[in-house]
Amino acid sequence: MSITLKHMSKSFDHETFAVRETSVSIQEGEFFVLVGPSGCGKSTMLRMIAGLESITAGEIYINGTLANDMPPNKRQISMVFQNYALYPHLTVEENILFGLKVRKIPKKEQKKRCLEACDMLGMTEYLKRKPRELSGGQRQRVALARAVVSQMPICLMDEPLSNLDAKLRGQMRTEIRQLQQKLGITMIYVTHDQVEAMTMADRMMVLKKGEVQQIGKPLDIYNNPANAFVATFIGAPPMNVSNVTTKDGFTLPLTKDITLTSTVNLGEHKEILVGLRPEHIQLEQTATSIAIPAVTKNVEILGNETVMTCLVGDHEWKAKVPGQWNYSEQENITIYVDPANITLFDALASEERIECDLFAKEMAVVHGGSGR
Amino acid sequence: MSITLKHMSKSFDHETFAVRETSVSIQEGEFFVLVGPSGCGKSTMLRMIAGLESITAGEIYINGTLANDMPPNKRQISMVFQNYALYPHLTVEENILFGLKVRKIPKKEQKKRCLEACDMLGMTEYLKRKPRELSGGQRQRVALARAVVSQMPICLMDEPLSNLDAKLRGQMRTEIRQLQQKLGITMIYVTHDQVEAMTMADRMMVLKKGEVQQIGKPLDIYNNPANAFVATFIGAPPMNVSNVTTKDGFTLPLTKDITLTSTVNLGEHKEILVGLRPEHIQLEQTATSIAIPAVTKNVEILGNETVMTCLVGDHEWKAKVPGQWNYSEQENITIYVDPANITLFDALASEERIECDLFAKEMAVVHGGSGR
Amino acid sequence: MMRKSIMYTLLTLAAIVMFFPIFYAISVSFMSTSDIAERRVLPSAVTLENYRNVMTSVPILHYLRNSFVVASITTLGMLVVSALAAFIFAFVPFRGRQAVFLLFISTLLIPWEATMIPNFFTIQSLGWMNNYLAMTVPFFALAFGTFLLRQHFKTVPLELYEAAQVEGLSKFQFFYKVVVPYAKTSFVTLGIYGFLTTWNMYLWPLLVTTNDSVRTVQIGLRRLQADEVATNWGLVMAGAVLVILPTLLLLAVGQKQLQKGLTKGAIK
Amino acid sequence: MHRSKTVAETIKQYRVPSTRTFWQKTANYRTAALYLLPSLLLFSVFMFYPMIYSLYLSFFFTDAQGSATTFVGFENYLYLFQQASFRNSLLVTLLFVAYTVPASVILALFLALIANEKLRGIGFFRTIFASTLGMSVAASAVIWLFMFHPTTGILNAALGLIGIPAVSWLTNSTMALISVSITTIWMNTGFSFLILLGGLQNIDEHLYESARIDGAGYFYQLRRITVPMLSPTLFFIITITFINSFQSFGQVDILTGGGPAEATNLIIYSIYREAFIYYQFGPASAQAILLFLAVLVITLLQFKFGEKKVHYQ
Amino acid sequence: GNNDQNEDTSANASEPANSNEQAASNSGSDDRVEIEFWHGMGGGLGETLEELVASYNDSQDSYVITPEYQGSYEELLTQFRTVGGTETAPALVQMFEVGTKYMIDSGFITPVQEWIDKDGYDVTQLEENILSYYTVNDQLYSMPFNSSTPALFFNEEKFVEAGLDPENPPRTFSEIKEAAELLTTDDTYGFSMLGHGWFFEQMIATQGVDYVDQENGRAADATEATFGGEEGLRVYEWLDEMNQAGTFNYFGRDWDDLRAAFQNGDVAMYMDSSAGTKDSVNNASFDVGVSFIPHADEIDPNGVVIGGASVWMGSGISEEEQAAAFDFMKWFNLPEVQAEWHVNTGYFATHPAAYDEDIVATEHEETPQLRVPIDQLQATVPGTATQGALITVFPESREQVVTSLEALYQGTSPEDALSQAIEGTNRAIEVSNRANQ
Ligand SMILES: Nc1ncnc2c1ncn2[C@@H]1O[C@H](COP(=O)(O)OP(=O)(O)OP(=O)(O)O)[C@@H](O)[C@H]1O
Ligand SMILES: Nc1ncnc2c1ncn2[C@@H]1O[C@H](COP(=O)(O)OP(=O)(O)OP(=O)(O)O)[C@@H](O)[C@H]1O
Ligand SMILES: [Mg+2]
Ligand SMILES: [Mg+2]
Repeated sequence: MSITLKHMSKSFDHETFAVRETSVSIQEGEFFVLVGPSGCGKSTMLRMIAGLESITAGEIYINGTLANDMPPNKRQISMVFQNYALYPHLTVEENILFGLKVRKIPKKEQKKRCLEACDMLGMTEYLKRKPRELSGGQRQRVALARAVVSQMPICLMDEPLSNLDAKLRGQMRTEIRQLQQKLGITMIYVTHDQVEAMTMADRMMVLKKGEVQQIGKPLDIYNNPANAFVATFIGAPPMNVSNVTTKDGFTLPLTKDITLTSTVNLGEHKEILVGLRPEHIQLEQTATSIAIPAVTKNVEILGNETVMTCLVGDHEWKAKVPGQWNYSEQENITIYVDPANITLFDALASEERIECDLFAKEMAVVHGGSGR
Repeated sequence: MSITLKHMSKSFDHETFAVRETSVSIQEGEFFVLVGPSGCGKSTMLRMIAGLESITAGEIYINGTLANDMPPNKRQISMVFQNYALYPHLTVEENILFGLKVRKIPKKEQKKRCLEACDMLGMTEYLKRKPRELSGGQRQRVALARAVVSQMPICLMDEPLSNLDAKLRGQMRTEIRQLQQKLGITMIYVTHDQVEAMTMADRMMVLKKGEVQQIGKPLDIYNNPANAFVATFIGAPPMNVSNVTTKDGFTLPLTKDITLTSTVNLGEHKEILVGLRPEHIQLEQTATSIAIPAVTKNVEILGNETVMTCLVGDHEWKAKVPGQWNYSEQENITIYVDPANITLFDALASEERIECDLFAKEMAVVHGGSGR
Repeated sequence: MMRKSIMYTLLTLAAIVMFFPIFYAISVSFMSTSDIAERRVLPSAVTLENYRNVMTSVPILHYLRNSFVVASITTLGMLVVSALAAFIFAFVPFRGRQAVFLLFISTLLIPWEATMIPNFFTIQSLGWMNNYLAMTVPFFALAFGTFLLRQHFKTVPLELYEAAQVEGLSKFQFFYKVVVPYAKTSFVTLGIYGFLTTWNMYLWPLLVTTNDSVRTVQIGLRRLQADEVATNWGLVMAGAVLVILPTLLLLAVGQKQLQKGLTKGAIK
Repeated sequence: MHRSKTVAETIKQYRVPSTRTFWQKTANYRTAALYLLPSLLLFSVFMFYPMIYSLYLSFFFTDAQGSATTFVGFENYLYLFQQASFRNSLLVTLLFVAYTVPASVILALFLALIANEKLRGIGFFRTIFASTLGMSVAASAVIWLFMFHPTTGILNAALGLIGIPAVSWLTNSTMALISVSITTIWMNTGFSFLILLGGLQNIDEHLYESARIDGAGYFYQLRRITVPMLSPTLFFIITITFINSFQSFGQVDILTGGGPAEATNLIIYSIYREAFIYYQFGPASAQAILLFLAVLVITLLQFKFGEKKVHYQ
Repeated sequence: GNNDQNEDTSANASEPANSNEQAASNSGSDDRVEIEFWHGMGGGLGETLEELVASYNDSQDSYVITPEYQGSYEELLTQFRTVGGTETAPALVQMFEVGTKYMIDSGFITPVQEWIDKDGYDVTQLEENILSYYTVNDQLYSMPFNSSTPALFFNEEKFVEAGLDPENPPRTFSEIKEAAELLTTDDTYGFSMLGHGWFFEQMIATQGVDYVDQENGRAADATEATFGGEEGLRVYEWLDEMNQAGTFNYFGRDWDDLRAAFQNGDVAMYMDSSAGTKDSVNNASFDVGVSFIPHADEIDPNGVVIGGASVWMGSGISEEEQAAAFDFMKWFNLPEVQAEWHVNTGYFATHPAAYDEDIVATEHEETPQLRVPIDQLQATVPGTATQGALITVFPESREQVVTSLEALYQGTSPEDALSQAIEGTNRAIEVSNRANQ
């Protein structure tokens, strides 16, 4: 089933928007991920699609039918609530089978689905417990199981894995994706987990204060963020962004010594933001990169990656490099950056991205494939 | 204030343990992180330390005093509950100030702390709302603010950032760590986020089914996991583990063609698990690595990293490599592995790690620093 | 420890104060006339005389059976009718709902004295005299019960309503699959209340019955008292004890049920 | 893009007129009508009709058979207001309400609080506290009547033991109202207790856990968590106790019969006497109507102001 | 024998539904006419009544009477008011004396006089002073059933202690007052009177004054109360003086409270119903003296008004059923039945010949106090005053009187208290007259 939103808006207090003029068309069988900062309206949007929240303005179509006033039970959805919404008086099993019983699915089929789901979620031994005798993650898994067994053509999940450990979460990711593809479910999925967003989404929508910032394939968004907000939101640690002013429209002084040159005239953009992802700062020279002196400020070793905060000129940049690097603070180091990996944003016009190719001033570098 | 647990155990049903004979001594001002799979007893342990759950067996000392029967309010703790436990009838502000009012902190000080905390958490504009009218992440931040303002010498946090977006979470991490250090708070912190665990913890404890697996510095645990469980639990994606049998006690056939040699006799370990972290599988040759042919099975691009599942001999291994690699499925590739990065576990004796150095059979490789 | 002993002290004191009248009634029912006159708290010698007299002077078992039938039917009917109404007041919004609710509440304010006579005529014209119907049907609709259940229904987390909607439950399914089990305790409470009040009704059953075939136990109790001759307190107390015994037992059982049926919330 | 557009403008631009048909729009009404039907039907027959009939009767004198014979307009009402006895009834009723309602609620709350502790044997205490619910008005009143008995009563005997002279529980004007109030409070407690206990047990434990960690004392928790979270139940209990108090009849009938010197002649008893002993349905109906209106006004006020303070989920 | 009867009733009582069916089938096979007898007698009295009815049913085989308890007298009246004239109404109904006027006016009854005339029953053999109450316009409306009068009861022991002569008890108000003074000690009050209008009515009647006008309501509907003159005031003042002096104490409206006080020695003299004589004498740990009710010093006593209840015959029922009802009434007034009734309940025998029966003689020998009320009744001077008032609003008037007395005990002046009672009664009469005109 497809879902189409047209200028869908929601305001709780009739002063501010929780969701603002969202328009998007979600295909049947698509895995659509919503991301955005806390409080940006993701849950609200999901709830509007589910029919639990009235629509202040705009339209919603389910399978081509206007569904603004369609009651939730007609929408053929299943949903994982952000706060689980388990029935406290029912056991885990009863909670999971609740919807199936209502829809009079044969007993045998119920049993089968329940066991399958519990197996997948590792909840088999807790079937007879009441929700309050479960750990947080176990409760979340019950909520997930409930949606999984229902096998509705549309499934809405609101941060369904947030309380699970990384390992389980990894398994769940794969399982959910497989199930969704197998059954051709249209999935709308809210998450704060970058990995989930990147690996699961067919398309992804980035929200900020109720407004859509960008819709697209995860990699496109990662590679070509529409604006500085998206750029800093996607990717962890976030993209480094520094304020730079161009004097002649072509040169961008990155530090005292290093200036970048643009292929196009940037004169119309008064203030410019230079964005560089931490992953694109390296400690080893490659063919296309330029060397920049820097001073370490903080070093965090995350197993086989190290996140370093360094001062580059006036800018504080984070770098994420593979391996464990035991630099101490205030050490002088050299970092290597490929100018092709630098993205520019207009500091004023909604911080939109500026299309252009950059060179380091000193030398004409050959433009290489991004990242390789 | 220090916290010492001695053989602390908890059983809800007097049949199984939720927490089993945990002994650990947490220093004053230490940032102690609890990790473990969902349902392993982290929250239970926190609640026992808080005095909310009775202790089935064992002792707990707070600042050297036996505290088994000490009421929660005498323990000088603050706590962030996994399910927030906000007062639904109070506004955000009243929720945050509840504890301060109880302790009769001067009005002015209350106001100050509240504003500081809300500022830090970006909740200033929601002060007058009731919890119902907040998004999930906002609720969590209120719960966090409540603990932050209380400035108690002991602070217990149960997955306090799970519902926040990556960017905010990154900020919070730093803020919490700073605050904890500034005030010298003893922090016990439950998380499922690997980055949080690695960057924030002074020490970390890994639990499995209520039992302690390993306690130590995050890097030590990452580098020297006590057993296969810890090894696979820490690090995402988890460490690849394959079953291998040694015939002569010194050679380990990894694939048909590639065999590893051990410096010590492994004869006493009947079944051996070979562990290799995905980060340690590379696509480019380095001085110390051996080349292994592999077939891609699944490729996931996460922005500037790619996770590839490949078949290596009979084993299915995940590799995490920097950059975006657009391999399709079923492609023949060569992966490079440094045998020094391989960890062995006894497949039987609780899957404990086996201390030994490994070489690839074909060539004598020089042992290099890990990761560099 | 300290707290525990304070609690037990308070509980014990409160229990003594609250239970004394009942205990005393039971005690008196086993006393001889002279014991009563001497204002003893406990009988000097336990006598069953009073009970024997009650049993012979009124057909108490027959009355008890009638009471039981009437109270059970009323309780059932009342639970169903009140729950239906309460569900609307808690979950189905419509314009004017508050007004209808207040209309319901207003029936609580109607003094029954004012309704008794017209109701009696209604019963008569329905031909329900000397029939269980007269003692049960008028009490099926109970504003009090509706109010009680509505208050409890309102504590059902909204999330459950939403979850149920998503699962495709109709309103009625939500009602009996979620709300009813969730609010089980208040059903038990209301059930006990309904049973006991019906059990304890006196004037109305007296009015709508003219012979013993369907009369209830309270009438029997009243028969033990007479005006112009001396009251035999021992007999009266024995009667009272016989009448309250079933209800006290029911209460004890119900109390156990209540304790078992607790659903402490944990939606997250 | 649309930075400047306000909510109102957006709504204006994109609001979609509801597509629900009349049938769909009235779905709630129909459900409500269906569910409320049994109640409304029974209420109409057994409550509203008699009440309207009472209103009608209140403008008449009735003959010995109780049928309206002489239309007298507002005479019944006017006479009531002139009469000292009715004014006395009003006063006594208000006093009675003031004695019983707060005391009942507070006592029941106190019992519920101490019975809400997790202690061994608590079930026993709960049953004891709830036991007065099992007592019929008649049985309770008879027991208290005996305890209040001037000569054989245990209360005076107990007082005698500690050297206090006998109290005229039911024959002294001031004491009589207090005695009836004590009985009423005792009788009310069981039910209120049970309801409040249920309410207490439905409060999420986590809230207390959090408060305990903050070091909130017992009474602070009581004031800031228990009472607000219990407010729907408390509201119910207060409203009900209040209404019940206005309608307390059986205990008055058995204990004092409205005496001495009308000191316990609550309006409801006065109505009963007028209707069933004097057989004057006109004046009785007039009093019933006045009582109804008075309680209605107070209850409406309670709903208007009281329910605002109630926190629902 | 007595035992058999007992068993009979208990069997009857424990399975009334069955016995009804049995009775119904009986009437089918034996053609016995079955009628209901509604009564308001609880406690031991109710039991006695049921035994009585059972022995009537055994005594003949034409009729079966089912006694049905309908609550207190007031409740019984309400019940009859609501079903009167319908088919649920009984053939026989007991009604307390203040309901008499209502019953007469109701139209739901047949005056027994009709049957007396038809049957040629000699009614004059019955106690005249009892019949007079239920006789209006020379017609006997109902058959006396349980009748009693008040009497003065006193504690002979206390009399002796106080130096009074138990053989010569006080008669007049001032004598009572003096005796009360002597009898009052730290824990004994000299005198008390129950909060019940009946006793006040007696003291008005004994002064030869009507309670209401129109010949005590017997000539026509009464229009106003007449007890508000000096006669009424005497009573109020008398009570007030004793109350002020602390020789009187008020023990409320409950019969039992006052009786217990007397038994307990808290009060030395009080007035009680003659029906309570035997209980009082038997239960007391001291000798109980019984004497005539007190009267004002200024007058000669006229005697007492009968209290209690009578039995009425429903109208609108078949001739056969009425015959059954009347047959029961006749049977009930047989001297031997009355003797039993008198002995078992303490109520007067309606047939004076009953007092000559053996069991009565034995009883009177055992408890000579029982004679006193009988003497008092037989010494009563006939007249409208002692015939008793007939008003529909009697219950209300009684309430007014008791309330005003209670006010008196709380310190209201006798004049004010009395006028309060008068006003209340007059208003009630006025309302009732306007409603029933
Ligand atoms: N009240 C209870 N009664 C019975 N079992 C319980 C209760 N509370 C928790 N458990 C069980 O104890 C175990 C540990 O629970 P705990 O909440 O400590 O897990 P956790 O480590 O916090 O998990 P999560 O990460 O999912 O929150 C779980 O298996 C859980 O099911
Ligand atoms: N019932 C409500 N009344 C008023 N405002 C509300 C209500 N529910 C949500 N909001 C506000 O609307 C905004 C969007 O909320 P929503 O729950 O959709 O956020 P979210 O994107 O799901 O955030 P999170 O990631 O924290 O769950 C928030 O600012 C929130 O405070
Ligand atoms: Mg949300
Ligand atoms: Mg947990």
